[in-house]
Amino acid sequence: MTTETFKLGYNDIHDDVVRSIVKTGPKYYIALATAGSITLLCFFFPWFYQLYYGIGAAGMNHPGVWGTYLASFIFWIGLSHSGTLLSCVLHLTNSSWRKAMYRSAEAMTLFSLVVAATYVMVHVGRPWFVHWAAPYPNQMELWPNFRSPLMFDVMAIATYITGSTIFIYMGSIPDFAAVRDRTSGWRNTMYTLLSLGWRGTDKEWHRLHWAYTFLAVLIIPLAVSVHSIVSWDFAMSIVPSLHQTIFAPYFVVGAIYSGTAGIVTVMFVLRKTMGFEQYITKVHFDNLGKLLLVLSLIWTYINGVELFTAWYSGTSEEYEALGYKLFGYYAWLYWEMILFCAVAPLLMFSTRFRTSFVPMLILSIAINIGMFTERFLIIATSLSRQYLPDAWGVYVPSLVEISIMVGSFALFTTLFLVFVKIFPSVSMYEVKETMATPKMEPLAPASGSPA
Amino acid sequence: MSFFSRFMDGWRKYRKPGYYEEFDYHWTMAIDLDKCTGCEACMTACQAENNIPVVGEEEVARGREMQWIRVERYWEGEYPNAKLNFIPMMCQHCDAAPCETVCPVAATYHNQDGLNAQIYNRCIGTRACAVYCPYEVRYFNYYDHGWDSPLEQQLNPDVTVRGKGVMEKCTFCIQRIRQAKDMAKDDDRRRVQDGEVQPACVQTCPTKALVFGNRKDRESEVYQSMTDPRNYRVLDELNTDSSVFYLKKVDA
Amino acid sequence: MTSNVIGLFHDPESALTAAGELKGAGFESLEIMSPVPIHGVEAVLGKKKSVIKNFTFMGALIGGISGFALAAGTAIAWPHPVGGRPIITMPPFLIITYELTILFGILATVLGFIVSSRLPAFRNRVYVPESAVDKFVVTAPCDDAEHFKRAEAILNQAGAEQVRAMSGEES
Amino acid sequence: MPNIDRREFLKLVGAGGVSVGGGFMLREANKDQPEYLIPHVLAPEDFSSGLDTFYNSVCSMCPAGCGISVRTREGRAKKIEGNPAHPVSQGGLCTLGQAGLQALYNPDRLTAPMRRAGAGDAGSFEEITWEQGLKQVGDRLDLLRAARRGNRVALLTQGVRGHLAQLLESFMRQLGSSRLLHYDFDHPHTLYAANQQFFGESRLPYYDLANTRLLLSFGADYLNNWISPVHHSLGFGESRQSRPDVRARFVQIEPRMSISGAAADEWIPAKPGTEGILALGMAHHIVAEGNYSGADRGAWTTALADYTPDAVAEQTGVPATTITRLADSFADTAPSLAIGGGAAGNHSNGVDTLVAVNALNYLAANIGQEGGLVFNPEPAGPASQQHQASYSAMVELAEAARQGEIDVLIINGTNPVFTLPPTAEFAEALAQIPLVVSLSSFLDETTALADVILPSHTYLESWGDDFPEPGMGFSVGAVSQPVVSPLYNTRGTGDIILDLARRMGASSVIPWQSMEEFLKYGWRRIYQRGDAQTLAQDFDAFWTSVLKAGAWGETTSGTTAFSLNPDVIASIGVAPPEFSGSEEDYPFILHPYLSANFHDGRGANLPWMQELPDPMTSVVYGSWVEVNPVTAEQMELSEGDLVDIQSPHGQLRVPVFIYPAIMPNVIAIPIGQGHGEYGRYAKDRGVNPIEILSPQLEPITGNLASSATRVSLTATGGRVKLVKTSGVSRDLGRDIVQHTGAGVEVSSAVDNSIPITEVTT
Repeated sequence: MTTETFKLGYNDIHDDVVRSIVKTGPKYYIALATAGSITLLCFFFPWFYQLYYGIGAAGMNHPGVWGTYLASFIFWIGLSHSGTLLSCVLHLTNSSWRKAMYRSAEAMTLFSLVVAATYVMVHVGRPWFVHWAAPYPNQMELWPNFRSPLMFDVMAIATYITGSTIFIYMGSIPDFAAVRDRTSGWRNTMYTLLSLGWRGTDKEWHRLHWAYTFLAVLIIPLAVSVHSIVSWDFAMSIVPSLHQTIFAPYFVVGAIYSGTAGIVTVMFVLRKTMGFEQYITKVHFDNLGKLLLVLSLIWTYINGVELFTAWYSGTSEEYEALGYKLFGYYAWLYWEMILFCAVAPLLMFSTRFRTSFVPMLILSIAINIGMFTERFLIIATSLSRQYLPDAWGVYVPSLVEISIMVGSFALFTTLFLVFVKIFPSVSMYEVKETMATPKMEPLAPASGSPA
Repeated sequence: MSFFSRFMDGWRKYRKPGYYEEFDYHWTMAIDLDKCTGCEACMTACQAENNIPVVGEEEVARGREMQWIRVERYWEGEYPNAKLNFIPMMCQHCDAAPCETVCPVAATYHNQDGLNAQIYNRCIGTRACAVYCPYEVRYFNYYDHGWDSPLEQQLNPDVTVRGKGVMEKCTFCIQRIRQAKDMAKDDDRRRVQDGEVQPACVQTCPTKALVFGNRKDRESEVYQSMTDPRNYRVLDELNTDSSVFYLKKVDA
Repeated sequence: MTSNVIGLFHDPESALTAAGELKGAGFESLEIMSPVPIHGVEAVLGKKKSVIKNFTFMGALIGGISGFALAAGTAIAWPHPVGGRPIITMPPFLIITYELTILFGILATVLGFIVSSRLPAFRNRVYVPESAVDKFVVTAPCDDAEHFKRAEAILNQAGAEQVRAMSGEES
Repeated sequence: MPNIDRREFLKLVGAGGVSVGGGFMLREANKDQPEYLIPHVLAPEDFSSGLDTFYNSVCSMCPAGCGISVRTREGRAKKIEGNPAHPVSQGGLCTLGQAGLQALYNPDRLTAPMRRAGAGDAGSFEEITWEQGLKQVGDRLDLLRAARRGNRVALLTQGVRGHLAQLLESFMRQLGSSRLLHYDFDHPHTLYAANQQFFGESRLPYYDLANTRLLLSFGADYLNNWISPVHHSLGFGESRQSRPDVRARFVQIEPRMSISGAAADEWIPAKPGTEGILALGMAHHIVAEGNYSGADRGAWTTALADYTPDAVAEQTGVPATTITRLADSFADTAPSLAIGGGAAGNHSNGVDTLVAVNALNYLAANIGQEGGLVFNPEPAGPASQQHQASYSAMVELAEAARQGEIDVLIINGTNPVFTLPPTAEFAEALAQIPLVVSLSSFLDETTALADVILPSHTYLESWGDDFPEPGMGFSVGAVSQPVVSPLYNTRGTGDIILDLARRMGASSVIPWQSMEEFLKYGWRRIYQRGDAQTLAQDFDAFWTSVLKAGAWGETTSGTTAFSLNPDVIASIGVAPPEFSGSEEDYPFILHPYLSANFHDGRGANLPWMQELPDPMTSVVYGSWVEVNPVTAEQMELSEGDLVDIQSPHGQLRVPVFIYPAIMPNVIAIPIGQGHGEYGRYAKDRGVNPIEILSPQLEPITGNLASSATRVSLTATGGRVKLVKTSGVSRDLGRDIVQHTGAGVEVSSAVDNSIPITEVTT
């Protein structure tokens, strides 16, 4: 139970949230315009260039056939975790502090997934044939190869996108209804449809509760499986330093880690821009901070284990790969990652740090930079040091890749900006739940009259 | 109902590996490293036979060379006792190929001749196979490559010219194998005779270090090479069960 | 179209008591509309049991079966040997099964919700916008003025801030 | 609110689902014959995009004269393969030979006759008709001939054999000119001279690698470009692993490990130019140990007195123990074979060195032996050895030109401006010649300086024949026939010469209308020698059979009996090599070697060759200088560092490549790159080490001692990325290239699917 929200009545929340949707200041449009144009310039133009000339526009080579595109893909998938996943867990454990923030967290999940999916298109050599990876009856009578880890990905991510979309939608139905009543015109029509004619009767609440719970139960194992499967894209290969049993848990933890950090960032921004100071409070940052701290420790531990096993194996393959990772061409990136993801988070042992906003923001961003580097290194270092030394090589990202990388963040922002204008970005009814329900008052004279 | 019965048949048949055991061919190559001089004639032969593009200096500098068969070189010892060992490296046509399992659209698979076939027009370019291949013999078309006219007149009409975004690799000159099989069929022979078909690299090798043939024919030259006590397979410890055998260099 | 009596309450407790008394007075098919789920509704208006869990379970089951059928079936439809593995390769196929289990489970859950909550319903049913904000509303269908009087009395008794008559299609 | 009944809504959804499903079922039901994905690898067997035709011909990419079999389809050459019937190549073919296609289809070929435009700065030409071109040249020749001043005409060609050589010869005879020069940078003059001196015949013997048991190679890169690399490779493979009982041993003696060095079982670095001394050291040991028991043993003992192993070890830097060991095994193993050439022959003491190598063969009784060194009979067709021009001959020509003694110079194929060091001042000489005619197919450095270009066919478009030198121990010949119709407005060299002959009124003596006709005339005589082997009833049948087979052979083998002229023994002795430049100013010895890909530079315009990694270094598209690791460490050089290489006669700037198998005081640069002309692929790439060679001569032959230049190395601080395909060239104990002792190995049974790869070594 948060202390601040006591002072507020149901009305205030309503007003705030609805305002956040209908009242749109120039700031918003400026933001949307910038984000949109950056997306266009840095994401879509380079991409079309690449589509026209071929993947050669990127820096990938032989043996470095995978590069930042796949790294970004993993990064975004990772970011998507602990949006929906976290809110599922917290829903089942029925912890109240999440309620103000989980909607934006879920939105984050959704949009990260969308960006990740686009990255698949960016990554493959012939995106115009990518639908061949979908299992549908076709005149070639060919079906996808379900033995392929990449095929697992297709299934898992499709499921995950569907799941999180439904989850966030279900959760917002009552709020749609609420907004519906305060809006008019096209907005009203839209929210009418979105809310499915919700009235908030006792029955509807009951059904919603159960549906929501079952969804949560289903989505938790899903989310875990998704990132395990992503990790198997690598672990199922026999590339030294990728072929590791620890990869699945490693990736899942990494995902939740970066995801949680991402939430911190988003919450900070929402809090500042949408004026939700009362709903998103120190408490949230404090709790998230604790979570982050734990995750960072686990992450560090797994990294250590990884190094140790590689060193202990003593085979030339693992040995070279290890040495290359620590002291090779990409070494500086490795140490940067260690600094950001293993050392810096230790600051969060102090409550003062956890409960102060700006430092947490900076840290959360640093963590995600580090996590991106991690994904990049997993690919780059391993691929450039494989079994046949004669085929060793170095991969360096090209301008196109870097620009698309930047652009993808703009894309994410754009989507999010659109979201805050459509979805009530704070779940009203759940915040209301966290408040004291109104108490009985002395009887007032009946003031109703028959219709 | 027929669907269901088909399913049950399959269910009974297909739960064990070894789908191709009853087929006639298992194409295999043996490379005698004691004969190989690293002259790279095989590389040019392959380039000529299989329409492999010349990518140009910049692309090679970026590590995008395309030769399907390459000659790897490994130095041993220091001056004055330095030795240089060559080893031709091309697709090993593994029977347990990591590259095959990972392709989501089944663009690469194992055909009934024991070849690791790459279906260019099915490939969507995930490049996963190249990552999974421990021999790193899969090459990706990063661009649409061109031929300065009239060089294109040399292109082999039996081999496709690959477009951008497609993975490609050594095929054991499958076009030649098919021709040989057709010929065998035409004069009512069940099998192609030994030596009737040779990939370009084998054909041109000046020292005859490369031998190619059907492993299932006990009389074939390649089978003799396989029984040679010197034979080994590169990275055999990975259990890729490759179809290319190397005969050890002899120290004397 | 049925005519209903509705009472707006400031707080859940009084709304509940009102509902209880109405029920006692023999009013049928009461509804309580509230901005937040209220605890203890069931005590007053009787237990509800939801069919959703059956949907979820069946969905998951069907998903699992069809998932494996998809993987194995397509593999058999075109035997396509890769990597020296058997045509029907259990471990990966089980992963596909797992994913489809969850997917179908989720979809079925939604279906269950749709069916059991009788949504979507875009008709002007009895509804008070305030109920979405901060009011707790008790509605009861009553066909004639005499019933209405009684209901109104009960509601006012229970401390309703407002009592109205409202007609709407039945849900 | 829009008024949709919930039931309706659900109905709609349901209806949607049903109709989708129904649609699918319907489609499944009335679906026509499934069309399967048909990739090319599974083309239907009746599918064919045309019919292959194979033409047998002769490769002219290098002087080896391998037999080729060209696959053509729809009149286009698709692939060049070795001709299995041809005794030289026997089905094998080297990279350069296969790349001949790209010479044929090269985008930079000369497509029509051209004349120097206007004032004529090099390279600017205007197109003319054949009539114009031939007339301009023909008239001039006619005048000179009429004026009995034919000697003012010089004809400079690449080394050609067979009837083209004969045609050129009689052509020049009709002109009354003695200035017929065949010039190849890598022609082994010293080897011929040495054989002349030792065996008394200026012809190459057949080196029977296939049957030898021990090969000592003194500097001869016999697997890459020495004389007949493909045939040597065949022999190498044969003697290595194709004989059940025995595996030959190969020893390579050279300052920088060549491809042959890498293939050899033992590589011995000897100081440059001391190979001959080393050979004599072994000879000394053989004689001293009594392993030689010939009548002339005494003479040998005296002749070799100074070459005690210790003294030799002192001079060559090869340990005495090694010398004696090699000498013993060389004497004990029969047959054994010693060959010499390459860099070893390109020193001031080249001839003596190779004589010493011959002596070694003599002492080990390998001469005339199978698996040793077999004499060839007279080649059945015309040979051209006597016209082979050494460096000094070329310098003389240049000198004559400067004196204004040359009016017309006809150049065919060869590219002296590129392959002669600037000190020969050949380009300047060309400027002095009023009419320089080039018959080249490409605009190379020399052709760029020509006044008239009469572009000839490539060898795949023209008629010709070849009698490989050396023969295979019996006489061999092959006819090279056009495999495709000419691409451009070009003509065969022979046809051009015949035309010129007509124009200068020599048709009475040279009556043939075309090269083909002349060939038939020549081969008719070969036919008439009436050989039992050629069972053809008439010439036409014989001719077609020769064309079909692509090769012709005769069992007349050379003499096996050989008696050494005693006074040769007395003359044996190898002086220490002389180098240009002092050791103080120029601490390093430059070792230029023929590139595996480009030969003497002629391959540089072939994209395949440019992109083919150099076998030893894997470098592509460029030049490099090979430096010993230790030296590099001392000079703090690493791969890609640009260094200035200064010789007494020039300077080059090249990136460094650290080469593990080169002597510390030797640096090596491949020949072949560094073209200023010669098409888009060759132009302005890398450097040409010939440019800095000093005009150091081998006195007897007047051959350029191309390995006798001293240079200095200075780091410029500059740095480039050396473009190469290899990553790390050490196997880091991963056992990728596995070895086994020569000892006995237990063969193991192999089951059908997975063979047992266990080997007990």
